[in-house]
Amino acid sequence: MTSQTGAQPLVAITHDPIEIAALLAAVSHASVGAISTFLGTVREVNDDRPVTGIDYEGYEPMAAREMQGIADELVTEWPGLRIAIVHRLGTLQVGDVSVAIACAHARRAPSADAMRRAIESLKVRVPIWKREHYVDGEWTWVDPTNAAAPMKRRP
Amino acid sequence: MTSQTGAQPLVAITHDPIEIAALLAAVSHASVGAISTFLGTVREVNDDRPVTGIDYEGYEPMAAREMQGIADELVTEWPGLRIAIVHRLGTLQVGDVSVAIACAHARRAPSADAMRRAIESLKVRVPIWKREHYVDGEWTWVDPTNAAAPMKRRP
Amino acid sequence: MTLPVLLFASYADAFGARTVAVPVTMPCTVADVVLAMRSIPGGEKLPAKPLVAVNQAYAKPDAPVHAGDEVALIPPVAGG
Amino acid sequence: MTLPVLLFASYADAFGARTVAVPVTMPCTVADVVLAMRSIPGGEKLPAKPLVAVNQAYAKPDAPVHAGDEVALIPPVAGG
Repeated sequence: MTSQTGAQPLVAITHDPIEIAALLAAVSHASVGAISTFLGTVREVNDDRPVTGIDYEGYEPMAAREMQGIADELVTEWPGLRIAIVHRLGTLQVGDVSVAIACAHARRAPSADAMRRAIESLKVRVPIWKREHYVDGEWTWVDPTNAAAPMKRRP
Repeated sequence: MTSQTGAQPLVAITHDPIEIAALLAAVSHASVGAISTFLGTVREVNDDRPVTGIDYEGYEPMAAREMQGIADELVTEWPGLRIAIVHRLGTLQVGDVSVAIACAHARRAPSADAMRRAIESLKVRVPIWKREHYVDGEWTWVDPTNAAAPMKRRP
Repeated sequence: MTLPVLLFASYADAFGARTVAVPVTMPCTVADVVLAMRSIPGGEKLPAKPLVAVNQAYAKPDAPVHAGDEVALIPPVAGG
Repeated sequence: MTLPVLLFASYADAFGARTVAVPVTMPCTVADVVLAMRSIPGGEKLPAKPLVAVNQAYAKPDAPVHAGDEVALIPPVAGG
């Protein structure tokens, strides 16, 4: 479906730091005029609470399948699109990159639109969860469907 | 106006290869949750003509001012935005990066929207020109306002 | 028979396990599996309509479940 | 007096120079400068309404031009 020429398509779950250069290399090609990328990073504050780190957990084989599904759907919508998606799992610190997406196309509009669609789709369908740790020692499994009243526990 | 904390804002014209890592470093910060980037690259074909390379020329001081103006306007629209814009001039080969933009924000929507606006604004107001060289030896100053009938000359 | 169901994140915390053995009568549906899980300690913490995956793909409540299927309960996702 | 006007890209090719000395009478406007350039060899290749920058900022046709201003003709831009 994706049939990218040149470098292999890169859709993966990793437990190691994400190498942006590897994503760019995977989508680069002489036919490409625009590469839009998205990086998700761990920030120091969420919902006004200082965050010390995040544990990312995934249903790994299904997460990889859903990510590949997103990639295939976007390539079907924008022929010629070259896409890479890598999500990191494990314990991340503030500033670490949790997810990286690169979308390359001959023209900038498909490149940017596909990048945006990829991250939005990833956030609603890829089975990955994050537990935020706060400076006061509490932690929470983040529930985007219930942001006003997150499940909060003490360890 | 931009008042980015941490690394210095990075808005520049360069004649050297663009280092993506430098842009990411310039916009990274503990407050950042999303970094959207755009890379423009020289592609092998434009308007169905095989391209061998592009000469980029700029009115350098005004180009730098316009780029800074774009950055300032976007930071005004999205407070907390951290932005880097670097455009390369000189002779570029197929695959080379001509322009790189990085937009970092606490949240992904402002990050992605600002990135898109930055490249669209750059393309309409920053005084930079490109001369495409074709395999048949002809070359053209690209005129996006007159795409159907570009000025074509023999050297 | 008992069907092993995979648990993650807040659901694994609720049941105190990464996998729970759910008593079901075959043939059954996704909804039957969820209903049976409500009688297991921790099941009272499940939401009204938890997402379920069968063989690593999202499955609707009326989807069939067969012996040998890989069944997982999917908490609200929060990747990215 | 003569006003030096900066040229770039296709306009530099049209005039065969990176700068052209344009005869003008002060005080004058951007439109006056453009009009004077049409009488210089190469000026016939200018479009009907070329963009002009004064002191590195876009300027409208009725904007004033003073001695010592940095004036440039801006061909259709094609960055990115």
